[in-house]
Amino acid sequence: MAGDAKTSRAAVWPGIIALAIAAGYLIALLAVEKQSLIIALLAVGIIVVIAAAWFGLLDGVSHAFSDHEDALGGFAILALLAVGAFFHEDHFVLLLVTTVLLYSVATLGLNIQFGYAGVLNFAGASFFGIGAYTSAVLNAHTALPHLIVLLIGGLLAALIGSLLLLPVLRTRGHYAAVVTIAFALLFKTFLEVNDVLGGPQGMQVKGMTILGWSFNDNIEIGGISLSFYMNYFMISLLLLIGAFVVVRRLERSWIGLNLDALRLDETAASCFGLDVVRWKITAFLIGNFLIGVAGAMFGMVGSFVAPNNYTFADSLILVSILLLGGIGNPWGLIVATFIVVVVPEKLQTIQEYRFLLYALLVIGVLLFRPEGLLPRPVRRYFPGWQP
Amino acid sequence: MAGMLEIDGVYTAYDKADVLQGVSLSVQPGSIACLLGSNGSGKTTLVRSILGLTPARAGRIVFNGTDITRLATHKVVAAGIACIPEGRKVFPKLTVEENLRVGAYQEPSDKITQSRMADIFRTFPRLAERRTQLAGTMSGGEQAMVSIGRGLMCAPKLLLIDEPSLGLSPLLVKENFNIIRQINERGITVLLVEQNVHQTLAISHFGFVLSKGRVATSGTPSELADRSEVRDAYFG
Amino acid sequence: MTALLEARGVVKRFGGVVALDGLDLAVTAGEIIGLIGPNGSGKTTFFNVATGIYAANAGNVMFDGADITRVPARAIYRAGVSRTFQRSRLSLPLSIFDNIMIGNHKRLNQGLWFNLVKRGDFKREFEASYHAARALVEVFEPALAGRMFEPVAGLPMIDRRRIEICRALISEPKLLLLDEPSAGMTHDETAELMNDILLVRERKKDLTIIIVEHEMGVIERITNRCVVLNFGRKIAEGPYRDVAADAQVQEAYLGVA
Amino acid sequence: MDVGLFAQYVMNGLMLGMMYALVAVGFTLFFGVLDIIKFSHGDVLTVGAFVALATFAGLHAAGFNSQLLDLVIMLAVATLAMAALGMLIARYLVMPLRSAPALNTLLITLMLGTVLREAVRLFYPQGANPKPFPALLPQNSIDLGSLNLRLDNALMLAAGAAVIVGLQYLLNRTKLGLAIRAVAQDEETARTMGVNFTAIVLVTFAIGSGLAAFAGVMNGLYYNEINFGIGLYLGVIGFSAAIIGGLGSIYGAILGGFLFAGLQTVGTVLLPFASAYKDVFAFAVVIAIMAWRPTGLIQEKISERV
Amino acid sequence: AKDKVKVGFIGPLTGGVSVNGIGGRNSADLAVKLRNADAKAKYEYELVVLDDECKPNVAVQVATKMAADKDIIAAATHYCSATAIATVDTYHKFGFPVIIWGAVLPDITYRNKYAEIHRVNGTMINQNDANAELVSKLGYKTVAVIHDTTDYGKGHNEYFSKALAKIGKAKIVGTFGVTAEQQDFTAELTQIKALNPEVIYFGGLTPIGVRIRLQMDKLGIKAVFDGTSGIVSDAYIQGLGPLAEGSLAFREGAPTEKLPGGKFFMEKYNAQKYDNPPEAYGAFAYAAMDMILNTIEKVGPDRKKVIADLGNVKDRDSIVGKITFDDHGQNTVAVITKYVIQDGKFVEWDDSEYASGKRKLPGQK
Ligand SMILES: Nc1ncnc2c1ncn2[C@@H]1O[C@H](COP(=O)(O)OP(=O)(O)OP(=O)(O)O)[C@@H](O)[C@H]1O
Ligand SMILES: Nc1ncnc2c1ncn2[C@@H]1O[C@H](COP(=O)(O)OP(=O)(O)OP(=O)(O)O)[C@@H](O)[C@H]1O
Ligand SMILES: [Mg+2]
Ligand SMILES: [Mg+2]
Repeated sequence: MAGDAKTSRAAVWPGIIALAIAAGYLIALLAVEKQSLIIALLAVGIIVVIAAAWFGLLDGVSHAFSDHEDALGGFAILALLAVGAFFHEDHFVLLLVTTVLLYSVATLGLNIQFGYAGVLNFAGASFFGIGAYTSAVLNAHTALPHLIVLLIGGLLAALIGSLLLLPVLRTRGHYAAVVTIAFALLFKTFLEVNDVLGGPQGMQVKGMTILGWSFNDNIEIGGISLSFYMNYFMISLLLLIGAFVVVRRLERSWIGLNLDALRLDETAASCFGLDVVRWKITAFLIGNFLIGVAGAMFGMVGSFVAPNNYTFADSLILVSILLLGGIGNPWGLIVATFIVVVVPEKLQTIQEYRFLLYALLVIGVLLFRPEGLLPRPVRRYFPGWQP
Repeated sequence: MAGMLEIDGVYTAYDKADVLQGVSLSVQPGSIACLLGSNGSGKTTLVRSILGLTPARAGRIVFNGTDITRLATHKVVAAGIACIPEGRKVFPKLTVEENLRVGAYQEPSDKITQSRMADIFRTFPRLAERRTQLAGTMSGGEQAMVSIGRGLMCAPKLLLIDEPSLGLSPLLVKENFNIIRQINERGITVLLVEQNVHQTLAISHFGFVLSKGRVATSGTPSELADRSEVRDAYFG
Repeated sequence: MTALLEARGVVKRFGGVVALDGLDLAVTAGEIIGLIGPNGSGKTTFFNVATGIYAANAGNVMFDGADITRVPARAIYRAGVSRTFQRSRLSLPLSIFDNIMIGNHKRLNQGLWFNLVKRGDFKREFEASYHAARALVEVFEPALAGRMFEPVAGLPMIDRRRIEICRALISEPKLLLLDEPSAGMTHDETAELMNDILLVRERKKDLTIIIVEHEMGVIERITNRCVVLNFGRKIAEGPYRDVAADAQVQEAYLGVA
Repeated sequence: MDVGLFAQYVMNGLMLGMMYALVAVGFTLFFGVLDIIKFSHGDVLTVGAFVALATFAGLHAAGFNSQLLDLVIMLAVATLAMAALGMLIARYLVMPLRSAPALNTLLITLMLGTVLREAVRLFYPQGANPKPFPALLPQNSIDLGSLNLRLDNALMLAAGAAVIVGLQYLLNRTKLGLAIRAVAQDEETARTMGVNFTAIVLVTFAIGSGLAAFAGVMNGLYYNEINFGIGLYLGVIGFSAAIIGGLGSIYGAILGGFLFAGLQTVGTVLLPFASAYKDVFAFAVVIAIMAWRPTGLIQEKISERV
Repeated sequence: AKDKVKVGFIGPLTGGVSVNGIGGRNSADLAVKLRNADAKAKYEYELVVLDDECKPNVAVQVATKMAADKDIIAAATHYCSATAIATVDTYHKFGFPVIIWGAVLPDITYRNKYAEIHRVNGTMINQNDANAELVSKLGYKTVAVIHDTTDYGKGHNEYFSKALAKIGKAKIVGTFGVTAEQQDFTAELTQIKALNPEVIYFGGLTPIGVRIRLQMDKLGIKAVFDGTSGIVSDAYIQGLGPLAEGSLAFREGAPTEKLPGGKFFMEKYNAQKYDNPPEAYGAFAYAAMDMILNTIEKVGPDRKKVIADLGNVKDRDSIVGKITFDDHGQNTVAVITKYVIQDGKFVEWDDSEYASGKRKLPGQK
């Protein structure tokens, strides 16, 4: 069956149905507050996914996604908009979803570094923090347009990240991990002991305004009032779409191939003309740039930055999103971000036990799907392209 | 007469499709049996199934009267089967000497281990010169020597050898077949997988030709050499 | 005629091991040279020095008129040297097409703008590359041509070797270094592979090949000339028949008949 | 600087270094056997220390009162319990993930660490509070000017050194050690040589986790206090130490451990009025070392060739 | 049936300082339970509890969640200063009245003038004034400071140093910043030993307080251990055993057990069999919640009215003493309790045998 699917394009509808179910499920999960219902919903979700995998239904979905990615991407955006519309008044849910969107942007950055180039970055939260602190400082002390601030946040993250270039380029595997771990620990301690950037107390971040449109005001359109977080939701969605397109195109280009080649076999790659250093640098910088942009945006959304937000533990969360989703697969990564951000939040009702439960849940997922939720498929340069 | 190794209707698959589709063969004690077949015909897979690395999905593998079909690999080895694996598979970060020691893992006596190692160093002087070199840094042929030596370290009843002369110089290939004959003369039964058909048939007592996961034909070396399909495939 | 590749007094040591011990070797454009010698005599090491993976401790290597002794591997590739590895080094999770394209690096546009933004142009380049790769694969194994987007992890060894050769050929190098390409193949398969290689060379006359092989039939059939190494030194040189008759070669390598 | 004071710094550094080295050695062991990073190592240490404490409380309640016997029983129970836990981890979390990307083991053990840590916090009586740990070693000490030399410290240093030497011997001089290293490099081939893969993995995890328990008890005896967070910090430092030392080498782990302790001590002494920067300093040095020696101070021998 | 009204609680329920969060949560829970058990109450209350993990970004999230939920009328929030300071704007933006129950950083109430923000406990300024005064009065001349590098520790260092300098009798001979995860303090303490101070002031929380006190002993340092509200916790005594003897500590408000309501609180708390003690700020959490409930009973479940009413709190009785909010919503508790640990208990300094001269702190004249 799988063999036939290669000669003819897979049907698109399994993908659409999956997206519709996912959106409905997400809305339900975000809407319910009752402890018992939440647990039941989570259980149902897990069972449905396992059952679908068991009966091979997920294959249809993944084929649909690999053959009709552009169309389904559009549907995914619609699904997210539907979630946004459903919760248009609900500040908190919008904040939560916005958080997911921005974390996804950041993990897309990590994905370029680790998923493609194989450069392990355990300081994701630090670069995220650099972006956030950038918007805190620039919004407070300059009149720079806030879109430019986002850009500077990304550039600064890339720039500070380039301090690590020498050790990152020279080391590999676990050794490289230590470089970024050390940086993550250093970064947080530095912010804390140094008072220039607010010390441990952190700093307030002014909300975003674009052309006089203040993002921190609620919106009234023809009698419907929207949460002010709707502003952030929309712009974050745009950022995510942008980042997704960049990452996708990167993967499906010679550059993506270069990154894979050097990750898998540096020696062979350099025997075929690949400039390993150049591409590692490119991946590391682009990755950090994306993380920084996401961080700068998140600074404005969260309205507050403090060293404690950007600890090593937070970096680990970013990495775990990547692994949980399936290394190298941007779709998996967005799904995983939803799980990692939303589930602990929905488990608030079980209060002090929720980390325990959450950790157990992740262990369960990994045992069930050791390769992550959606393992990366073989590269197709143009989805659905037939010779 | 029951063979030392009896393989009966073995089916083996990796993920989905069966690679072995009902292989049956029998190896007589004290003989050298060879297994021929084109690339991908399933020779290595059969060796893996005997060792329990890729257990057979169906069928039976009996060694000296015990059913070893579902036995864990280390128990198969304990029963007296050793292997020189395809592609050498030396431990790259162990020295030559350590590689040989791992080969004698199930041999409790240190003295015996030592004397076997001395034997091997006599056979492959190059290894004696390089006993502390990390195996991963050796040349392809040198690694083959390590691998062969390692397989001999445990003095098995049955030795499975999967393409040992791959990458060896013509001189060493000859040497290698001599070694196999010597091993056999010491009473060790050998199941040999080889592409080097002339020399293989020259030392074997019996041969099987595998094709698409089945035994296509079998017989004594002279019978095989006469069969047209074998001649076409191997002698060009 | 000037040499395409020329090694002069090349020395390569690993700790106490002298893998190449003052090797002199010259290859003329268009030749097929057999590089033979006992195991551990330095054949692979010579390939590694010539392709820039290892730096020679002494001596130098010239290629196409330029000194490439201290030149990084990727520049040597760009100058037109391509190779296969003794132990197959494909990127297993990647597709056949991707693996071949790794070898095509110098002919693909690596610009960020081109790759990310000009997708139309990219698509044209992609399609052209696809057809080139497919044509090459068809020479070696037509059955593989329909499976260009399957991961190589699922292929048998023989097909992996073929793809590795395609990867080395796709960039149309001037010099091709083959390190035991037929290892593990049956007589038939070996013959077929050699025919395919010769066929490719037929289409591109000036392709120079150095081949390392322990299968003397192959050497005899396809090489113009042989170089025999022992302990990192050249001990004989000439057409296979002459070399094979050399007493030193027989003793060290072939075994006395 | 006053000699006594200097000696005191050296003494502190040695003790701290020993703690780090003990943890780092554990990482090296796991890396050595399965080529994996077991991030829960630090938290197993915590659990080990708490098991020891519970054992002590039990013995106390049962009216036991011999310090030496207390210590021995406590160590034995903690070590065995953690060895068993280690085997469970190996069997149910690590082995099933063998064919998955290596980092997934890291993630699953990271999550397990969270589970262990949270379990201690939530289920040990008053587990969130720091717990006093009994001082069971002789408390004799001599004051030499600014240097305060304590017998218990000396004993602990000796015990730690003995354990590390023992482990080194095990790995490099015994058949078990050989099997462990073989399994790490090529599981399948090791099996074809007759190595019982499962057993080796379980034994290694038992040893490694027992070692963590030992380190936990040492930590308790030295500081006379344990809390549910000790493993987290020690885990990160131990991991870093194992790596800057050079993975796969016990000596590297020891070197890394002492180096880390040295850096932190030096940081505190040299930056007296900015001592908060000492971690910034220590980690900056780590980054610099990695740039200088990308495969650790004791470099792994290159074993891969083209 | 009575109308249902939701009220909220936020504190750190996971992570390093979760004891305090859980103690506070239990205390707030107790206030709600007692009220619901009261037949005279007009409403039935439901307590919504959220975990800020002591992390600012999480705090902003949960604060948004709570403040955006219009059914929740008011809340007792935050133990960690970092989370409190991060969320004040959120509460202000949503017009959500909160009473801080544990965070002590002055800026939380004083940086802005937000009508929504109140605090029943005092700021760290008050306790450090009292601390510096006691140290000076006891005749100590040299003090070494260790503080953790969180806002809590750094703030304490700042206000204590200022207070001590103002009195001008004792001087600080060295200041050491340590991180909250640190386990080993011997390097710092060896330096301190060389400086030979009479007092070691510690600005930080119980976990590292215990470690530092223990390691002082290991190194044979005999100085007085002078802590802050951060170590006023049973855990500190449990963690140290006899070594806790003679440690000083300070906390805002009158000692719980001395107030008429305090005894009542402890009795009721123990009756609930929570598996955690209320800890130092449990009483404040109770007081904050109780004040919220009183206000709702009085003005009804309406955020605006609650804010208005909380704007005029003067001399209101509570289990932590009389509460008066100044124009920043800060309780102007004048009283600071000075503690010394005596025989395994926090004893008010003035009642202790140390004050009476029966026992002596190291170096006490
Ligand atoms: N690990 C594996 N996973 C999936 N398929 C495999 C695996 N190993 C081998 N195969 C497939 O099984 C078939 C038989 O392979 P096998 O290695 O047994 O052949 P062989 O006869 O030993 O060939 P050769 O002469 O090349 O060694 C091949 O088609 C191969 O692609
Ligand atoms: N990286 C290395 N480290 C140490 N020794 C090496 C290294 N590479 C090669 N050698 C040694 O150098 C010598 C030459 O090796 P080389 O691989 O060139 O041999 P070869 O002629 O290709 O042999 P084969 O026919 O067996 O492949 C061998 O003795 C080998 O052990
Ligand atoms: Mg085979
Ligand atoms: Mg070679």
